[in-house]
Amino acid sequence: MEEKIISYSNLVSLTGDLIKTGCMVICEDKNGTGWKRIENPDEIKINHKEIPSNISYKEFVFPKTEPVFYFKSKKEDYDLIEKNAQPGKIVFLGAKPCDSRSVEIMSKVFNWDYKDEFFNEKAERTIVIGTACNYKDEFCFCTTVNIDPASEKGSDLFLIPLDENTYALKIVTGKGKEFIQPYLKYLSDGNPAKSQEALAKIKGPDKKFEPSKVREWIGNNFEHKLFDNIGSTCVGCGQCAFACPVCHCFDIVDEECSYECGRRMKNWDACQFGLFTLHSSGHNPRENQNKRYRQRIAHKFKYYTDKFDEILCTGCGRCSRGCPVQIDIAQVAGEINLVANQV
Amino acid sequence: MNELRQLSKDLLQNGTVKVIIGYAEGTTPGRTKPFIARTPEDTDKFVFNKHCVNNLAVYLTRKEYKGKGTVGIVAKGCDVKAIVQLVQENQINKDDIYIIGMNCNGAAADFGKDTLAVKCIHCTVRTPHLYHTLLGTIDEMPKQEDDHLKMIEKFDAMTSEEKWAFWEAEFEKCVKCYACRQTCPMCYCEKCIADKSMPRWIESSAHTRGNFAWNIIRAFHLSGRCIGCNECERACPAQIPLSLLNRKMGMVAKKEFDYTAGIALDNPTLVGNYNNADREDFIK
Amino acid sequence: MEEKTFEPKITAFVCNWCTYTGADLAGTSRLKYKPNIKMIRVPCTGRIDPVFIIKAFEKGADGVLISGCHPGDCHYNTGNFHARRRWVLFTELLNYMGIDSSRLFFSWVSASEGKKFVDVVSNVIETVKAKGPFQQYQKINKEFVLDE
Amino acid sequence: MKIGVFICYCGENIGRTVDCAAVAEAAGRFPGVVCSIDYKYMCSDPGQNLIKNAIKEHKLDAVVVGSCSPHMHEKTFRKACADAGVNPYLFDMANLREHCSWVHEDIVEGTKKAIDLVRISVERVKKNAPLSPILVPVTKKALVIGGGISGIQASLDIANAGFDVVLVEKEPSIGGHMSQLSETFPTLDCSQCILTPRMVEVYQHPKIKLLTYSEVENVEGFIGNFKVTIRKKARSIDESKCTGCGLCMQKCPIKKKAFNEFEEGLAYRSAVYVPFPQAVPNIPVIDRSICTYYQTGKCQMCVKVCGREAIKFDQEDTIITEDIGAIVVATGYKLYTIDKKPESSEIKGYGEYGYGKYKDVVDGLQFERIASASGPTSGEILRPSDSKVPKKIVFVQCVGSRDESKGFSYCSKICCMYTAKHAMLYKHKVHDGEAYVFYMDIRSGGKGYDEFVRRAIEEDGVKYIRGRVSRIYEENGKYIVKGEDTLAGMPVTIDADMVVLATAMIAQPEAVKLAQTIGMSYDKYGFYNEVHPKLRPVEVSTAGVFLAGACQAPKDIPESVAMASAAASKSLVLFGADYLEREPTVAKVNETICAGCFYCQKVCPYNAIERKEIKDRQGNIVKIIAYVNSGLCQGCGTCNAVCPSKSVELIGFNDEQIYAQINALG
Repeated sequence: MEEKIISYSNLVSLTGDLIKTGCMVICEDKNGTGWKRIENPDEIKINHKEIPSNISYKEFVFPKTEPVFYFKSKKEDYDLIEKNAQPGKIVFLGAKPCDSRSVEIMSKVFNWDYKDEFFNEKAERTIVIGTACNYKDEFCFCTTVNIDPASEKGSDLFLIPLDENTYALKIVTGKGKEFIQPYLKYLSDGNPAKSQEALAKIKGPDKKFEPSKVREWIGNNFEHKLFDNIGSTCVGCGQCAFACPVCHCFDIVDEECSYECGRRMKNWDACQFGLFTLHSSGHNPRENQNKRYRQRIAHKFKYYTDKFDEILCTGCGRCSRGCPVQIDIAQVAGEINLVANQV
Repeated sequence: MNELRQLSKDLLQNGTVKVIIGYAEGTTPGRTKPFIARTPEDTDKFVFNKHCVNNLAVYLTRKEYKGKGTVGIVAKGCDVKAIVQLVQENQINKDDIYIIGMNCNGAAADFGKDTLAVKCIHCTVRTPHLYHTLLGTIDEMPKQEDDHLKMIEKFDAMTSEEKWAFWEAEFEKCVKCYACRQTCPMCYCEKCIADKSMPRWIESSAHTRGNFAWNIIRAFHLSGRCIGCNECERACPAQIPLSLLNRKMGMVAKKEFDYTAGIALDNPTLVGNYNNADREDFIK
Repeated sequence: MEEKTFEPKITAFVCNWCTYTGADLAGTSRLKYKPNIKMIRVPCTGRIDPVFIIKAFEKGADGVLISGCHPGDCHYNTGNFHARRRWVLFTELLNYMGIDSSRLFFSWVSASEGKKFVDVVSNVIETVKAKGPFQQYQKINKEFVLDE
Repeated sequence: MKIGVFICYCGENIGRTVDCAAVAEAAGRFPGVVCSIDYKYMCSDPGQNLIKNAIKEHKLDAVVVGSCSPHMHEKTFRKACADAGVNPYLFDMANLREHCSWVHEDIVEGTKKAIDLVRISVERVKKNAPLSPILVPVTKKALVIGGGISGIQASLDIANAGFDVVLVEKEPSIGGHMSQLSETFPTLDCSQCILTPRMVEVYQHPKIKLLTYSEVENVEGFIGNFKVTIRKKARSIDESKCTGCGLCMQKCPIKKKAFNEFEEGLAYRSAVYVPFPQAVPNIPVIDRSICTYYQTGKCQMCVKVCGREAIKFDQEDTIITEDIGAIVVATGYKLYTIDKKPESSEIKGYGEYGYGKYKDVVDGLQFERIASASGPTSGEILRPSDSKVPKKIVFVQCVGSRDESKGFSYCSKICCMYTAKHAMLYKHKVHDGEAYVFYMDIRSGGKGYDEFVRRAIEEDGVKYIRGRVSRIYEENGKYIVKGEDTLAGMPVTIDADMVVLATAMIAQPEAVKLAQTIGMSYDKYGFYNEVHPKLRPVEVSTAGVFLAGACQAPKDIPESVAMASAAASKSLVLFGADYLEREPTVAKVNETICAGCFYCQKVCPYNAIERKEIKDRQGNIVKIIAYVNSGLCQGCGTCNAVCPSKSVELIGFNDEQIYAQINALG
């Protein structure tokens, strides 16, 4: 794997060039709320040693709200009008390993029985410039879900901070190589020994549970009393799902544009919402928060793995850090693990 | 803390209450989490400190507790305001709750933070105004600047365009997770107007227009009802300063109608009553 | 292309018994006003919900007028008193958001005040016209506009 | 849904400023519209047939008519729909006349707006639901408010038809202003002679419950089902014991202090009194504000003389509630007292006429008393200051009336006639006297009315001067009346012995309060508004309430009596059926999502919102929610607006309908 060196100032210049050529450069925002498209290269932020943003960057490939098509009513029928996608690369700059795998994990579900062109079209335009992560706190558990904070997996280009102003730049994928080609002038020759040294210093969080154990136990104990009160303090907000880098549920609604025009929207949805599974008959198979929370755990650690051999969690800890009632998903999974071990 | 645990244990043991909603330790020392004690043993997990930021009254309107025996609740003064308002709005029966009132020396601004929550700076109910048993002592509370009030006052000097620009930038960030609604003890509707689709007054999409509609109507529905616990703002993953809205409307209620929500059980509600002398200088 | 002068779109919500009838009287009296205003009839101003106003702006209104019976004249006795209290809250809220009294208007127009109705409507149209198009809302409405 | 659109030209009324054919054509392209037709007069029989045929031909589900105001013809078209098999509520009306063609001038703009208005209606009608009327029982008892000639007539008419009547009069006796009059125009028959038999008939009628010295305090409910609260003020006399012998009045030591209302202040009365000898009921009232007992605790002269122990000093007001089906409001008028202008009034007054300052400047009712055989002068024309016969008398018309700058813009209607009568009565009694009348115009329309005025001028020699009086002042015992003769074009000065001002008829000072209690609309002068000035002149906007007499506008006795009979017959129409059909546009609660906050209950003006328990299969209460009593709901929709989750919706104006209308705007 090719490795180069890039200084912070050259990273800024590179960003400037990218913005000029029409790339969407997406960085964490200043106050750590979420990610945003930057207009000015000085706004870049490579966060490798601080707390992750509240909200992940998934909205740039899987927008919180997105028109699928527009329609115009005729006398007895409708005209469908599609709005053209925008060109240009979507560059995620400074993605921690727990973020960088987001698009890759989600693309499994968006390409399973139906190929979601809205997701794919954006995913294809994506370049992930990841960064090795030197941060950990009580909520981080990337290592538990098999993500290494020093790993380039998921990134097209991968930054390894060497000192305040210098990064090693690994060119991870062919896509990454092609992307960086015009900007080689900003790169100098790499020093793998040095970057290895930096990576070696990274100690990820301790493992908190065994995902395979949790998966197996849930499969066999769906009606276990552990689930009876599991969501008793959950208030049913969608913060966890909306902050999550891999939660991907969406809702389809139509909205009016004008008297005779409308559009069909694809909007984020969340399994913790009471309306999520409410049938039009009034029946709700997940009638309370306990059942909804069980679904959340089961989807993350069992169903998705069953189907796609991938844990639907990157261990970033956003959902737990941000939960207004402090439900810590790793703790809950840990409890399940504990019960599973007792059997 | 031992007092709280002992009292709770007794209440559960002697059958005064079915469950007690309180706080337990969170993942880190700077955090606590809501915890529901169902057995006397559970109460050993109860804690109370300045990190007990949640307004637990939000759980009182849950179907699993309503009409199913007395519910105990550990409540700070601000939480008691919510309880009072819920009684006024027929959501809970005052005989169905047991309030363990906590003298409060200020709560932290958020989990993991040491600074004081802004709501505590102008708190008037550090000793709760309604309780069955009162615990804890009132100590000196640190002084802190009321940044929110300054911000609200700044609006007076802003042009309409500036105000709009401020809120547009904030509401753009909204992801419509409805954490603001879900953490609000006053948002107890069985079906929120934002979830209604026939007709869809508030577009469910998280675009700026839909976000404007949602946030305006949320603030309006809470006008004269918001008790100022600021849970909405704390819960917002997009960090929208919702308390600027709620507090402003609280100030309007005070100024125009001399009304404060959640003060006395027999107070009339602000909306739902009128006075012949209500302001009408804006009606031509 | 020649710039057309801006003609504001005004949406009005009026009560059936006073203002709607007052507007009828304006018609019967053959008083004149500009056609920029379109009225939606509700039984009482008490029926008017702020969501109507928000929706009207979303649908491109540059200004909104709310009008009903004078206090004490309400066909339903107290509907307009309740409405008035809620309007105080709502105007303050909208004002805080940046939608001020040059966009949102309130008036009492009785069934006998055909002339007043015309004066109110003319004033609303002129005020909004002077203020200009509601660009802020147009901006957030933009993604809804299908350009063909 | 198949919708038919029908655009009316209203002759040229709409067609002139709206291109109706273009509107119909545009409407034909709206989604859901299967036929769109324009026609000259949609409300005419052929027009209605057009609608009916189209309904059948196109199998229409709903109809939109673009024509005049729904207040005009909504009922007409609803019926046409119903006749052809479309539910009358699957209909909407676009107001292309009052709200478009009549108020706009440009045909391009007018047409554009008309298309928008029709589109709004089309979108709305798509969300309409078929409805059927609600049936409510009718209480067959009428309340008549006011015991003047109008109230008396209405009460008798209703009672004679066999229905119960509650007649409420705020004064101690019925009779009203008519009982004060000397003789009536144009026949000059004695007012009391024709009135008192009617008063007695009321008193003796088994179907009439007479409540004098009583006031209506509150009215709740709705047509056919009002609940009325009446305060019967304490007379301080036990009515069951009093025989009306009058001894108490004779012995009452207070004689020279009390303002005699009946005599318009030209005489005094005792503290215990009946307003006039023919009063009905002939039971006195103690005026507590002047009675020595109430002031000092002493006296009790009346108690001593009353053989029946009927004096009850400790009597208290009683509150009576009545279930009522129809209400006739006949509260009458008041004369504008020019010296005491109301605080909040815009009336500037006529201080320059010296009323109140000069004893011999009197108003019309005072002159009635002076001319009345039962009056303070026993019918002799004597001026109040020195009881001398005035040899020269000036009548001034339109004091307050028809004077926008200082008084009221309306004409009081009866003054021309009663001034002619006054002048005539004067001339009949003071043969050598001179009578002058200052007038603006003489309005004497009516059977025998103009002849009456001519008689005053031609036979009795009353001198009519067309012009206004600018000032009246006293000089050497004479009242100098400065005016102008506009026909001669010269100033006129008359040194009169007495002046009579024909002051305007105004609404009762408490008219507005009553209007608000009942829910009637009123004009800026406090006269009650009828629903339609021509076709529904005795009805008000609150169903089941009817107007009679001068509370609606100034009018004379025959008109008042006619109107009273009309109001009575409207009440009788109501009583003719056991059940009443009511508009089905009432609120309804969605029980699955109501959270029971009861804000709706707090704002409901009709107490129509009740509490309902929702139980599970085991009978446990799951929640308590709101429930609308559709008999009480009047359909204002205030509940719908305050409901945060829109769990209560007003049928006919529900959120979907209004949303559709707003959506049709953009």
